[in-house]
Amino acid sequence: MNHTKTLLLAALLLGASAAQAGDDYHAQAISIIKHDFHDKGQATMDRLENDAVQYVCNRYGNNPPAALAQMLQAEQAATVKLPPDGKLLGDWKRGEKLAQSGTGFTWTDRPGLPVGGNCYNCHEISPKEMSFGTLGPSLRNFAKLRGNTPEMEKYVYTKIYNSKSHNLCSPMPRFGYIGALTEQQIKDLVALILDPSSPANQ
Amino acid sequence: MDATRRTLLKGIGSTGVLAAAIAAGVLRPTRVYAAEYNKVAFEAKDLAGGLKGIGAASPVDSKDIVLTAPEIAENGAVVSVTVASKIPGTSSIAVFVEKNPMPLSAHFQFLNGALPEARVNVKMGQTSLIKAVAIANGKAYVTQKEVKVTMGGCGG
Amino acid sequence: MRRLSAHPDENDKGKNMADPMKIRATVSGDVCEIKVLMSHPMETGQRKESDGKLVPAHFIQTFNIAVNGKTVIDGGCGPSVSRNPVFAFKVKGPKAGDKVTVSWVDNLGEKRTDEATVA
Amino acid sequence: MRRITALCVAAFAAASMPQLAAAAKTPKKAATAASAPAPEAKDAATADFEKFRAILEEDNPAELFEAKGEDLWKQKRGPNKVSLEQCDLGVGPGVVKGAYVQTPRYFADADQVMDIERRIAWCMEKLQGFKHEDLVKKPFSNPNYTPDLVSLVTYVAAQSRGMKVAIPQKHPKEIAAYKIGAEIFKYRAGPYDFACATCHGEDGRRIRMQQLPNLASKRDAMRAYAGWPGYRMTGGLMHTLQWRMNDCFRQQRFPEPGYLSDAVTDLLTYLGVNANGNIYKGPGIKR
Repeated sequence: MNHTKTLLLAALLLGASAAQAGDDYHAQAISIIKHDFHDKGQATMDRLENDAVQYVCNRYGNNPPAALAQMLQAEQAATVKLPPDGKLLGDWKRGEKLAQSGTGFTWTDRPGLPVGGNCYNCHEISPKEMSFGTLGPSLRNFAKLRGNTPEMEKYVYTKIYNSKSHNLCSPMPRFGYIGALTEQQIKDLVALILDPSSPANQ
Repeated sequence: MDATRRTLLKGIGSTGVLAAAIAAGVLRPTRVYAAEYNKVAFEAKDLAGGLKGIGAASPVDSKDIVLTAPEIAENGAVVSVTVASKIPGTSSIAVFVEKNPMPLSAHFQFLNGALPEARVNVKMGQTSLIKAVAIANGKAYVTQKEVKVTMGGCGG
Repeated sequence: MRRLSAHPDENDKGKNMADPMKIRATVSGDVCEIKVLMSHPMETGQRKESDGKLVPAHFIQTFNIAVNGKTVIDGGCGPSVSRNPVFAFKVKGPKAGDKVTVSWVDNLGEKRTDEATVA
Repeated sequence: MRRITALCVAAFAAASMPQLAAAAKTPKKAATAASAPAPEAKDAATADFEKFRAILEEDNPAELFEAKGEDLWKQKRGPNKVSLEQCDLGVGPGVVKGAYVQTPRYFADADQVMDIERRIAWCMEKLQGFKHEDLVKKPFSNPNYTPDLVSLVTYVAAQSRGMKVAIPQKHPKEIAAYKIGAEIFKYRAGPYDFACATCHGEDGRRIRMQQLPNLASKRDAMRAYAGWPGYRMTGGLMHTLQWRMNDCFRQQRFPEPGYLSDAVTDLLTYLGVNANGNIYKGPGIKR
């Protein structure tokens, strides 16, 4: 799309939408949040600003029109940096440790310390860990059920790196894109899910 | 003062003189016991030391001790443990968490009509066996149950 | 007993722990259930503050429950009894109106005694 | 590039072009992930927790704080040396019974919707003469300290035991508080793209072993509303709903919401009104 045209269109439509009554409480909510919240530790006020993905998911109650979703998903997919060495499978043991940890990014976490993968908060993975969340799908036997081809490795790596490249309003964080997890850490998590010797596939 | 009570006091270790004083009627037993903390048993770093400390060095397995505790603790900081002994003459009950740094959690002595039954909340650092020991007529009995402690909350 | 301070911040720093116990003694049939809630930090000596400093051990070591002055329970505790301990016992004999007295002593020598009436 | 996309998005968002409207009719379900969610049937672990819930509730140390709160309520305190017994919690001056289950509500004297904690703080300020700064300085319990407001809320809440939740939605400001609360609940932001609704918007989900109430549904909203103020086993501390909202935002990786702020009151209005009609069982015990 031509950028100049888009900008013009945007300006026009933004002006029009501001008058919509349905948005009133939404707008009030945002201004109340911005007034009533404050910086604490590393959790600063700029976190309340929306990027494009958040804006659209908020605007459409996580159900964006398909055309819009596809456009933004493609943009998110373009942010994914695959490892230059082409190896996507790390060490599942390190991955398991990382999957257990739920730390990082809160106002009580010291900035600069390693961030956890948060995986067990939402997913079942290894049968040895019975304390798992159910916000996300079970990843147990993932490789057994879905294979561990290079394509699957790439899919899992991409999903962890930027979950929004597959499903725009996925509840899952964009761990690589936001710099929470390093390339090596994501490889270790890919191994936890896809390595045949990982407990997840036992 | 009955034989059971003497046995229990013997287990405390440093109370020989006090026990003699009680026997001689110089001191009232309840006051002595309340003031006297069984340091040896409570500070023992392993189960064997704790058991020895309360005079229950080699307890016999018994089905007559009913130990109620969860399979999985919702939170290791508060694990509700109920112990009831059906062994006649039970004079005291102790609760141990095997894998805690100091396994003995609590020890209750029943007097003057108290039934041999107790409920207490204990902390558990990790998945462990809980052992309930009953002492009756100088003999020690035990039963056990494993309680799992899991990660909870958001882990942050 | 320590009075609650007028200034909201004055009761800071661990000194507000010796609050009253909650004692409940209820008779059903010939058995009286005695439940005691104690306000106590039960610090193990192994917990660390956010600055990494160890919090010193502070826990109830012994307690005593008496009905009309006669001891029914003598208890000993290690630091692994939960914070704000709860104990429940059953005693044969007490009647409504009898007096239940509970006292505890902790490892720092702090003490507290409270009373309740059997209902 | 990012900036342009954002504007482009805004254009889409506001558009009513036919092709987009058509696209919107066949929405992709947001939660659709790699495969089907794990079964949410009540597992053995949850059933076991529930078995011991009754004992934990029976032995709840929250009673200690309830007693302390009663003492604080009745004592003459503060620079003005008066008790809180003339404080109007919305059901008449000095009436405590039923107040907890009917807040947040609009208070004409403050021209504001207030939740119970905010209202008690208001009374401590206006009646007893405490300074606002002192009341909000250290609002949450820690191992060495339980704020007086926490004990007071626990006492007041306990006086609504067995009563029906009936939070009013009459005054325009009460209605606005609910609607704004609903919007705050859904608002996604922060490094993890989380909203309250990310974890609390569906039935039967868990984080680790912890059941997550769906705050948008009547039954689950009550599960969340119930048991607060609550004695939290983690740390052995008494906490109120003000704390619960604060710590959820911490986990949400948001900046901190102001204590006793409109944002929190609005969220509590949303939660409370969704729980309307259910019986409140009094202060509880939480994991």
